[in-house]
Amino acid sequence: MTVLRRIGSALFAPAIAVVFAAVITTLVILAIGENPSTAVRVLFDFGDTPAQQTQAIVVILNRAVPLFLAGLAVSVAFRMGLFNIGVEGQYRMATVLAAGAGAAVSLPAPLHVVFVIVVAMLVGAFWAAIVAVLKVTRGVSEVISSIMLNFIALGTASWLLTGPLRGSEEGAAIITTKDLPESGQFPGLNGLFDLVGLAQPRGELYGFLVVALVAGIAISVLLKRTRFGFDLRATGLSASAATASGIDARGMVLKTMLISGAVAGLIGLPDLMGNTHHFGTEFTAGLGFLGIAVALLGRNSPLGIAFAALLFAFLDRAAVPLQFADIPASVVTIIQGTIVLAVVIANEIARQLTRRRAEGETGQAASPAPESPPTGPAGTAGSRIDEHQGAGA
Amino acid sequence: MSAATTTGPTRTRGPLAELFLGGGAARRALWILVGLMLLLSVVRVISGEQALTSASTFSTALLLAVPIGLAALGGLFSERAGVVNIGLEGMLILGTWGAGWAGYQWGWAGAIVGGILFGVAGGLVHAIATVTFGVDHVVSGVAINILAAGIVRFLSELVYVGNELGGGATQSPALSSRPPSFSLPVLSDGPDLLGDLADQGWFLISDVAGLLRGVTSGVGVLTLIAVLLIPISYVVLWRTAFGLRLRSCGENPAAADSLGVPVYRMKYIAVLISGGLAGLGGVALVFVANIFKEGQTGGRGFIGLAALIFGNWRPGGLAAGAGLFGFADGLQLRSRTAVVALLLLLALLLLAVAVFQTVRGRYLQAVLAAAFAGLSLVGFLTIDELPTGIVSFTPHLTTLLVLSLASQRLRMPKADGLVYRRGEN
Amino acid sequence: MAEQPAGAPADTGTGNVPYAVELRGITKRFPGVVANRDIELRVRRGEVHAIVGENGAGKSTLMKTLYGMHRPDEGTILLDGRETTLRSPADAIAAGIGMVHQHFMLADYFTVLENIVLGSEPTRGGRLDRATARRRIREISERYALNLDPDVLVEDLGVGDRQRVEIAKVLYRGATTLILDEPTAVLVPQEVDELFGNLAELKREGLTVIFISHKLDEVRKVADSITVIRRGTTVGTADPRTTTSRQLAEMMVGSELPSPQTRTSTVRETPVLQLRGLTVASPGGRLVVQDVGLTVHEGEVVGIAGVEGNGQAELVDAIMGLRPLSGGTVLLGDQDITAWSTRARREAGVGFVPADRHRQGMLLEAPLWENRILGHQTRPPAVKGPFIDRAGARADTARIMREYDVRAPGPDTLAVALSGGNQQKLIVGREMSSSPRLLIAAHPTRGVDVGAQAAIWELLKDARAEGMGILLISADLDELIGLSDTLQVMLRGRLVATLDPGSLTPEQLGGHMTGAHDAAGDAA
Amino acid sequence: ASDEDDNGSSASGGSDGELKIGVAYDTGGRGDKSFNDSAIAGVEAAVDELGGEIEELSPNDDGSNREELLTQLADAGYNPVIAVGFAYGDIIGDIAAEYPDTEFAIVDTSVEELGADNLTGLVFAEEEGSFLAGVAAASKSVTGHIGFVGGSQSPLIEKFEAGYVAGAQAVKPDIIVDVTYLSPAGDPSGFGDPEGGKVAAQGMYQAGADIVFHAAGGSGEGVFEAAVEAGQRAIGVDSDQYLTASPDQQAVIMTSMLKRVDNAVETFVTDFAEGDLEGGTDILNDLSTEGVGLSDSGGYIDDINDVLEDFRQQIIDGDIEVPTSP
Ligand SMILES: Nc1ncnc2c1ncn2[C@@H]1O[C@H](COP(=O)(O)OP(=O)(O)OP(=O)(O)O)[C@@H](O)[C@H]1O
Ligand SMILES: Nc1ncnc2c1ncn2[C@@H]1O[C@H](COP(=O)(O)OP(=O)(O)OP(=O)(O)O)[C@@H](O)[C@H]1O
Ligand SMILES: [Mg+2]
Ligand SMILES: [Mg+2]
Repeated sequence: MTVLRRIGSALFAPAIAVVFAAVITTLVILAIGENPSTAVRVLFDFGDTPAQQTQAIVVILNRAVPLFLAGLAVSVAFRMGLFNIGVEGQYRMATVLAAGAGAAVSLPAPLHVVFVIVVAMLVGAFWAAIVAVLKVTRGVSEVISSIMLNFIALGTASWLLTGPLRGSEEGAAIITTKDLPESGQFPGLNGLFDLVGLAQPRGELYGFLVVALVAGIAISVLLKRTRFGFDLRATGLSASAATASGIDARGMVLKTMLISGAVAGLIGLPDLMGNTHHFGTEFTAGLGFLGIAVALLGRNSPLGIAFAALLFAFLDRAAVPLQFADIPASVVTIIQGTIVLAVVIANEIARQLTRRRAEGETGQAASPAPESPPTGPAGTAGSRIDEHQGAGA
Repeated sequence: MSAATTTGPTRTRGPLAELFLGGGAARRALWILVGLMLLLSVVRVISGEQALTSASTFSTALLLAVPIGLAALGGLFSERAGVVNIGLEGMLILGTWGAGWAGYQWGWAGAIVGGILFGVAGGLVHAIATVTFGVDHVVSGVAINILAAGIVRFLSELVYVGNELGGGATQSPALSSRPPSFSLPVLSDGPDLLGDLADQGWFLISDVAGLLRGVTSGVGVLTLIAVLLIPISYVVLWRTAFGLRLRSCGENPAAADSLGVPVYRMKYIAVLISGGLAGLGGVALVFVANIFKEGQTGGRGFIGLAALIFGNWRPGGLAAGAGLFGFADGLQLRSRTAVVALLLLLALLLLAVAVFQTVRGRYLQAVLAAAFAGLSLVGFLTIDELPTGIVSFTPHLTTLLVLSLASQRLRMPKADGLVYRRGEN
Repeated sequence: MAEQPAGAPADTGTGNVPYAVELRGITKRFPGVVANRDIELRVRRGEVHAIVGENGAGKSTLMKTLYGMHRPDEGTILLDGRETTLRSPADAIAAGIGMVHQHFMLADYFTVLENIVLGSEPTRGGRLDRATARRRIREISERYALNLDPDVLVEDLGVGDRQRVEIAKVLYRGATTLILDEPTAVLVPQEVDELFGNLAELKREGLTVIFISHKLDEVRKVADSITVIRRGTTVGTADPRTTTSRQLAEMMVGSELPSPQTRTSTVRETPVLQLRGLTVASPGGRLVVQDVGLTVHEGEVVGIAGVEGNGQAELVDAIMGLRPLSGGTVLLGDQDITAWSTRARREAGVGFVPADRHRQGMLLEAPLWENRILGHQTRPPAVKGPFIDRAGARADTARIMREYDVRAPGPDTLAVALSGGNQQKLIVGREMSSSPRLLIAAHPTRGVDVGAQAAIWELLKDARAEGMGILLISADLDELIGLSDTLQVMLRGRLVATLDPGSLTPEQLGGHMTGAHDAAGDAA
Repeated sequence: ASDEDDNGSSASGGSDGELKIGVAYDTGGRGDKSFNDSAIAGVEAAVDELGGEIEELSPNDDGSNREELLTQLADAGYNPVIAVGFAYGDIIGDIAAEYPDTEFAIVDTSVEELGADNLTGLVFAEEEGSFLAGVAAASKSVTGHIGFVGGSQSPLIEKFEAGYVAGAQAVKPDIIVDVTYLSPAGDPSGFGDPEGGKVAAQGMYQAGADIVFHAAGGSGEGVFEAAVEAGQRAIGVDSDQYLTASPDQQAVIMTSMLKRVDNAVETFVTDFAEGDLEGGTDILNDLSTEGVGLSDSGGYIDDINDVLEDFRQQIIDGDIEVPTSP
């Protein structure tokens, strides 16, 4: 009974959200004089041939992997009340330097891959550490410093690309680093399709999916099961109580940002190691900002973030077929924004309804166990971006 | 001189410190300004970079500071009422679209109204989400940023594509009239006395004249409004009953509620004002180019947020933050060589820090500062021109450096970012 | 007054004067809790009416109902005999009711003036008229001897001053009925006396005062009548002149009034804590703790008395490693722990009951079992190696809840859902469970009802008998005198007197705390 | 593809079958008032002539789905598929190889080295047109001081700068040319930042420049505004910007450096339809093919027509070698 009810209330919020987003989107599509049902059909129509269908899955998964990593990076910091807007800059610096370093060395295949990953994580962690150090030693708000460092990363990466790390010849329209040698590329996972008897898609499923899964599980265990994770979450819930319990708040800021930055360093790698093999002026930008939305949508829990990333990727995939159906791709952006809003609003409504129902029950029974609403600490931890200005000083 | 007059509740100062630091924020700001001008003059004379203090640099700084400052002011209202506004960028975007749309039909005055209304609409979404539904402020803000980008593109496709007056998926037709601009008669216009003075190249005097002329000649109507809004915001927030109530919602909403302050309504009003001001920032951007152009905000909403925090959630402070950013940004766009001269400025500043820390007996910090001062000096002496990539982030690096060098006593409104639900605290 | 409310029985007060406040059959439910059930309360005009009851009995909830902060699920509110609906505090204020909350409702970064006038500001030409406000506050301040400076930041005020700001807030609005929720919990006797003086003043002016307290002696001293609440419902009223504290306590909880008397000395030779020349500077550079030297032996309770804001909090922080020292050493046993981190200190056997449980003691948004881990992250049963032992932590939380009578549904309840007393019991239980050598206990029974208070005192005594050294900071002078083996008085950052609790009255101690005895030189 | 070995889809692309043209835009999409619009204008002109249908797709904001645009167009049977913008340069080689039956074209990227014979590069000699712009600016400048505002500092925009400076110096060797880029390579914000464009151009005018040439996309709007305020002149880019400008701006837009993406695309489509397409090569659009040039709307440069004509001829004849990088 309670289990059923719990599942019911867990699904309740997403259900409201989907309805809400659907209503808004329908209105938008009606406004341009198109048929909303077309949009629905397009969203779920993965293509005619089996190869096209698996390709659609590949497109979704390949997009979801960097989004997931971005969300994960943001969420780690959120969990201790730090707002890391700087993921964008962290992954940019990490990718350009990892691309440069990876192309410059020659190593046997597995080592080379590990080398590139390690360089990216180190660089991401370093770039995030600047934020942490400024906060801890100088009390600079992480919001400002990470915004500024995003721009600084943009300029620096551009300089690296056009200067020391330039690999493309003079005059080429796109400036890139040198290509990663074969040994530094991450093999795809297309074998999987044969294994489960699906048609081979056109493109390649990023092998980095595995790394992302490992990172997600590692972060999940770290946060939920370890002492360190406890310290991190405790600091997020109450910095003062955490300090009084013996947690070194400054140290936590540094460590958390290092982890967040290291994860951020991975964001560009699926593309770098699985597709483009170089960093260039046209390298995908903006994933760090999307990561914030994904993290918030996933309520800062790795599993939630995985779902959020898949949802975003699923919607992104539809951008092309929607245009075939004469619906502008901006509708996708609108759906994404609406869903983020709708989900969080729905969560609140669900919370209040649960509460009211509990109140109703209390009327008869004297002291039933107050069922805690679905917003656990995970849901609210992200809200605290305050109170940490003074944490360092 | 006896230091008998106690100034602060916590600290007593020596007479010298009293001269510089006493007398409230206004005097302190004045001293800082004087010090900065002096420093700039020195650097200008040594480096020969006239652009550092030319009237045009300052007028550019003002121009670039306006949208940032307006966004930051928007942030001020909402955060003083306890609602964190990461959605400033989105409201700025909505403002640009509203200004472009109204402006091509009804001219510049229409653009102002349109921009404000669109910004307010963004604020309304944020208020509904955060105040009524108690959604996390950051979530809502991020969602608004995403939404705004999508909506604006969508609306452009709807309204401008195929519009015979021009425009397209990413831009509006040109405004049907241009906003007026003003100059101070005699001083910066006609005889242009300040301009003449500024051209003399005299130490400090010409620099100050440059500053004054820069901020008094050819000032756009919106710049004027924005500059006036700074003291107005101060008066409204700190000198009226309305402001007190609004701020109380950001400090301790439960207390405010217990005294009959309509917390939810105040928050709504604050967030709507916030959206309107950010929208006005969008109008400022549109006025520069005379059209709406997608992507024209270029993250200025975030910079505005940074300016707000930089300015310690105060109108004067955020204006200083926006001004600093505008100055560095203008310099960066104008003269790559002048950016190199900033290295000299940095060296001098760090040297001062080193001396200061030595006096205070913090030798490690002193040595560090001195080392970096040396590095900057070497940089200044050896570098002629920096690559575009490096120059492009001059304003951001400057902001970051100023923040890390200045001692931080930032104090955000105490309940900022906390969802308030009646009866739950 | 004019009309009798429909169905009102004839027993309306003495001489047919309607009650100033009458609550009939009030019921208020929260998710999972019935905070008030069918409560009756009758308060005459011009009297001081006390409400007593154990933690979580529902006193604050009832008062919040009366102040319009929430609507009762059932029942009616009558003011001066007239049935009234209070939709918001604004309604209550308009009806002449003012409330001083258990937790101060003050904006720290606002000045006293701003806090007081908020919501009913005098304005001139649209602008806040500070001059008028200042004048009126000075008037109130003088008339009721509140001694307030309108222009200082509340942040810089001690608790006593804050309390007076709260009272001034209410008076400024012309309230005729004042609700004070545990006003004396944080005050020293002199301040309590001043407060009671203020209350007497108010009474003379014809104001009605409703006040909540756990200190039954106080209640009997100041109240004209008493209502006792148990588990959310009224159990009766009492006449303070004819009822003893013991009887009151029995009405409340059915247990005996506890006494904090220490029986025999258990002080041993070995010191557990030695402070030498401890000096702490505030971030502004002011010395807030100066040259403090102190020794706590095994089995000894050293009490620190002092008016709040005289450096006790900083002293505690310094001992716990939460604040940098500007001079001096801290020895735990014979180890110099001056440079140790807070965690290392805790691991070495220092237990800590912080003064502000919400700020330093708990994660309000986390379940109880996670709160059990807090501060004990490196020790069993909470952890296994680098991992958290959830089962162990849950089981141990259940044990604490059992042994320390923490009333909550279970270890998965969020801490925020517990009443203050129950939160405190959980904290004490947690700190005791690692059997520390030294316990720093700051206000261990603040806001805790008599039953729980007795339990906590018993625990401290037992621990002391087993050889634990305890540094006790408290504002409750009976507690200090009753529990301590040695008493130190702290004034302006210094230890100014060492007193023998065996031969000391609270009044004498209060004198030392305010510096009145400074010159007398009875320091040992 | 005239002598395409297999005749499957090239036949359908031939003269008799219905033309199905796929266009994949650069970010911004249709209605950008820039080369996306220019490209589609070319396609539409061809379709007006030949009949057929057009499918246009825009990439998402971060451009991460470019590959999908091309492959889905090809999958849906569109042929030819035109990729607008060099951003497709990284991927189009592979895709062309994957869809040997579809004819691809890419604007602004050389495909010679990719070796796919179903891929055509539509490239432009921007430096030659810019050279003429430089000549015009130098000839009309009174102060001997001109300016150049570039969007993002990419190799493509540097071609504009190089030609412009060379042209100006060819007229007046000691001319001062201020050069500013609004954003570094890899940061496309410089193409959508009118405020930056205005500030940069203002600086040049205040420093004494009297003509500023922009190759900054949407930021150019700011350059024109600066010219209007300063009462000086500006040179537009890509299309004849005089035609779409407001009256105030028309007064200051001296000329525009034309880059006829529309012509190039139209020719490509027509060639394809008529089976004249060679494939695997670049089609260079330069002064000689009138793929680049100067506009004369407003008549501001009519007086220096001889000078311009002279230089044009020298370039076409190869007497002047225009540099492609600064
Ligand atoms: N807003 C609320 N939501 C849920 N439960 C609440 C709320 N307010 C009070 N309660 C519960 O109602 C009960 C009564 O609480 P109340 O604060 O009135 O007790 P109290 O008598 O004031 O206790 P104390 O002496 O500790 O102050 C407690 O169990 C408390 O947890
Ligand atoms: N959201 C909530 N859910 C459950 N209980 C709540 C909630 N908010 C407050 N309470 C409970 O309501 C009561 C009212 O708070 P009050 O201000 O009286 O604090 P208190 O904890 O009783 O005080 P103290 O800590 O001084 O003893 C408290 O017992 C608190 O635990
Ligand atoms: Mg209470
Ligand atoms: Mg209590």
